[in-house]
Amino acid sequence: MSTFEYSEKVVEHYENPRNVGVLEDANGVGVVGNPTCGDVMKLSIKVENERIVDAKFKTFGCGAAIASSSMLTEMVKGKTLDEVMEITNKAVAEALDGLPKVKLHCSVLAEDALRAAIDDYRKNQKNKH
Amino acid sequence: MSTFEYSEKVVEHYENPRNVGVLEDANGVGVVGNPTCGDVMKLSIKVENERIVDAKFKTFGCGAAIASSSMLTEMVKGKTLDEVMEITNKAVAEALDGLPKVKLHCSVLAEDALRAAIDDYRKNQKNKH
Amino acid sequence: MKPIYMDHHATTPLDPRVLEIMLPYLQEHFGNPSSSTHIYGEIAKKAVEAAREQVVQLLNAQNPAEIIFTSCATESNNMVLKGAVALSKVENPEIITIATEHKAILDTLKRLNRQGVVTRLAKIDKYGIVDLDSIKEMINDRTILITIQAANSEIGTLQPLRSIGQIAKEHNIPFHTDAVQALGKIKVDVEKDHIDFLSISAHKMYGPKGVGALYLRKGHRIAPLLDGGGQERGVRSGTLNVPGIIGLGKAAEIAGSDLTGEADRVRQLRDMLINGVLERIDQTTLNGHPTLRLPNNANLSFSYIEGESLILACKAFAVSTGSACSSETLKSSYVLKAIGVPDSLAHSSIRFGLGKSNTKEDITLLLDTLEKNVKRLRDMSPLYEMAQQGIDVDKFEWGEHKH
Amino acid sequence: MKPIYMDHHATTPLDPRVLEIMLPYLQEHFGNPSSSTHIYGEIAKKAVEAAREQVVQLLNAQNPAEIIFTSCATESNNMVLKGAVALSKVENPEIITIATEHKAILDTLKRLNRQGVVTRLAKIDKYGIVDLDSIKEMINDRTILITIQAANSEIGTLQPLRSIGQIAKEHNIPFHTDAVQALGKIKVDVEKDHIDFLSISAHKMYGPKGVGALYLRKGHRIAPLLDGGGQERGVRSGTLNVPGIIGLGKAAEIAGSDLTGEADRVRQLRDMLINGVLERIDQTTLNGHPTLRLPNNANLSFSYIEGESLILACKAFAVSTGSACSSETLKSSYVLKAIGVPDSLAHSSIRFGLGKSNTKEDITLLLDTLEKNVKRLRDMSPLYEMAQQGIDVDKFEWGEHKH
Ligand SMILES: Cc1ncc(COP(=O)(O)O)c(C=O)c1O
Ligand SMILES: Cc1ncc(COP(=O)(O)O)c(C=O)c1O
Repeated sequence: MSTFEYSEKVVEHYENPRNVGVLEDANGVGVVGNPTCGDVMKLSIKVENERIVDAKFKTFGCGAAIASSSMLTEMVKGKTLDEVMEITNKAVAEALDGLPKVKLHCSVLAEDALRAAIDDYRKNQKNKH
Repeated sequence: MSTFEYSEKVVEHYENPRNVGVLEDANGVGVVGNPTCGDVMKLSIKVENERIVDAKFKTFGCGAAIASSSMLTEMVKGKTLDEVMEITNKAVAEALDGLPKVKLHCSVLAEDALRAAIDDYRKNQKNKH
Repeated sequence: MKPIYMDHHATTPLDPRVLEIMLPYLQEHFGNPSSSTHIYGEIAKKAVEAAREQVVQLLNAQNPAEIIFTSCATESNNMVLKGAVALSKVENPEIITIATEHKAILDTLKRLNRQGVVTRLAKIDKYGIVDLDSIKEMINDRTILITIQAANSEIGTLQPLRSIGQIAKEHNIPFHTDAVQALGKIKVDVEKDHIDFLSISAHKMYGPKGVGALYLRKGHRIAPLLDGGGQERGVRSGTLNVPGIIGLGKAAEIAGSDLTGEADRVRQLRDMLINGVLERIDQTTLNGHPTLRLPNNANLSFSYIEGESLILACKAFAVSTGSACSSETLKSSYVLKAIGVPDSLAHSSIRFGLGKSNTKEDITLLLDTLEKNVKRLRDMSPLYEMAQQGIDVDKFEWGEHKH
Repeated sequence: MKPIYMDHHATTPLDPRVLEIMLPYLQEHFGNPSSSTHIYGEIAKKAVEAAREQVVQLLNAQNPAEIIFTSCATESNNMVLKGAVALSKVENPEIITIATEHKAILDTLKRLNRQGVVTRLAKIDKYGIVDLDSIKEMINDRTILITIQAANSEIGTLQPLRSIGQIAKEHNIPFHTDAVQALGKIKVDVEKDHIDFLSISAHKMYGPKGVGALYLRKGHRIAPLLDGGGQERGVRSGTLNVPGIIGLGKAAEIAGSDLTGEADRVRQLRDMLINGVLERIDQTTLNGHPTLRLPNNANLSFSYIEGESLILACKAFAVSTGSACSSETLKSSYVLKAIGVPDSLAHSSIRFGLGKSNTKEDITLLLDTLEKNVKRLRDMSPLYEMAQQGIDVDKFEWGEHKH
């Protein structure tokens, strides 16, 4: 897991991660991963009119996992749920100017976290009705 | 067969061997060794009144073989046959300030050559009578 | 500026005194020690024999012929295990070892297992120290070797060599120790410790890479791993790595002299680091034994933080998460696992390998850096948040493993 | 003053350009290439990969992954033979080779013979060149490998690699060549020559001792000889000898460029030496092929004179009687024996291994020295005397062998 294969963008996001934390008024939260495997990601989103108006993350994981989470929050903010459904792990990795092969699973984790947060939002919506 | 284990005396005798050649008037000649093994020694002696009055050698062999032959001729000259019978390979090696272990057989060859030359002398004497 | 090097278990810089003594043998004295007909060979041979003597001194061996030069400790370890098995007449021979050995022991045993060799893992405690009774219980007619390392490269735990050697001797079983991490840090004495085989790697003790040695007690035989020109009395063929061997010799000499002053100096730095972390940062633990450990090793777990991310944060320092050889993979340390550290915590561990270049100032800076970044990363960690809420992350029902 | 070095088959001096490039890696760039968490490891890794590329270039390999770094050619040879046998599913597998291979091949095969491996020796002619038909005849279902050297270290004979490779390819049998003596002297191209495995030793081509390589064509597998940390894609564990590898890389680069100018220069010196001896000194013979030989090798027999005594006389020159590895023993060369040189003549042989430092003046001085001392020693030789008298010393009835 050579850290020297990290792009400048990964390092920058790792060092200055955007949107760290938990949204007080989130209406969708996804927690994925497993500490046994070395990474856990928690994504909280606030959806208004089928649009993500805010997002925050907390991540236990390597530099790539933190950068992927940070990048993901940037990518989803302001987009509609339909739009974000098109964000794949590949898109996250590309937005970071690529990830080392052994670190690609970190972007998968980010995608999973997004799906989980949206599922949670939908479930919450259903339960309300 | 490290030549660096040779004593100064061995080198000196190799570089300036004494008594090289074949005695024209030898009455005892010994040839021992085998070219297949890498050394052959020819010793010719002239015996008068049971005393070796002259000796010469020719040797095909390594530096130690040449030095042993040279030393042997020096050691036998002027000695009676009884006296030289006491010259062993060990004595030759010691006179050369020692020989490397793997070269000890060269002094054995010298002793063998001496025995062979004396045997030849005795045979010649018998045949005369 | 390059980071401050604190990964001395992975490798060490070459001591300038070692390089200095090697240089002529990388230049004018280039002969092959087997070349017996000229002075080039003779000079090389003499230097190699002097180096052998230096290794003899370090180990308190009896005879220079007991030292076989190899290319590294991996080779020495492979040689002993495979070489002992090759000469053994026992069917399904057994080798006693422990689960925290270096891969050069464990993976070699795995290969031998395919040939019917049985690996018996003696019990270890939570610090990684072998249970002597467990060794005794495992010994039987088929036991052909006990191999237990002197010191662990990840957690620094020292093994009771003398007691193991005593048991081996009583049962007339050869005892091998991989002493790679121990030499120059603690005294290893093949006589007093009853060691029959011992592996060395020069580059772990400020010597050059590409050279190692095997101590092979007189009277013990192993089959060679490398056949050929018959160098090293036929036990290890191949042209001798003259500059490397000379470097190993000098490194061995220096290692011997380091046992008094340098080992103590580093031990103080290590304690400053360990105590500093445990006192200043909550939820941290020391892996390995508190005192029976290498003077230069500190292996610490920072709960709720993934190790690599912390390493990335401490970029002024060169440290690692475990053994260099396994850090290319994503698996957590098998050593930490073997002493019962949960996987989550294993991922939160960093190995600090101190060395000659490290100073008190380095430790002060390191402690500040750790404190600051642990806080930063915990603030970012969902696990820390859960823990704060009283949830036990190790008992929490996580989703299935994805990779 | 040191003697003029003419033993370049035993080992070569380090090219100053090689040492220069190695030095930083013996100093500030001391990292372990497996240390992936810090810049020390990264710098080392990059340099190792650059060296791998240089070896790729020399051999015209296709892929850096085909180059495995080892500690010497002895290791490379052992690895191929033992590693191929270990993975073979054939019962009593057969390996085709020739009687003039280096001991690292022949003695490895001897050990494998004990495990049921069968060595098939292909015929060679009086120059030591393999008979291609003999190889073809020996190939059968159980043949798992053909191993034939590129060039002989004693008599310099070159083998027809391309033809052998073609045969191997047609029969779908892997082909290994020990190219230790050939690299930098003749072009060896793993593609054109259909070579699947190839052994290298750096110190035979002006690189450092303690490092070698094995070319391992993609798609071919062998079992590792050294198990452990999993370096070199698991085929050769052990911390990489970074300075050594970098030296090997540079030496490979230089070797490639030497093929044009330097090889020709040395060939001229060699011919001057061979022709000079054969013309000026009677009863001398050249061993090995007159033209299909290494440009730097001259192996000459001086009848009726024992080789060591002549070497002792030529003390201004560092030469040897045969391979460095066997010159500690008193046995005459098995290589000369294998090409039918009688024992007596084998004892009268000297190997001249020329190299970069040798000049025309050296050869002139050598020829004078030889002429003078051959005369001196023949005057002292009982065999010469017999020959003068018309006695054939090889047919003469000598007494029994004493030792
Ligand atoms: C305890 C131990 N044994 C063996 C080795 C292997 O040493 P080398 O890579 O030099 O062969 C190492 C180094 O990683 C080690 O720490
Ligand atoms: C043809 C050949 N193969 C293999 C070797 C072995 O090389 P090393 O001693 O570097 O392992 C040599 C050197 O003696 C050689 O000449």
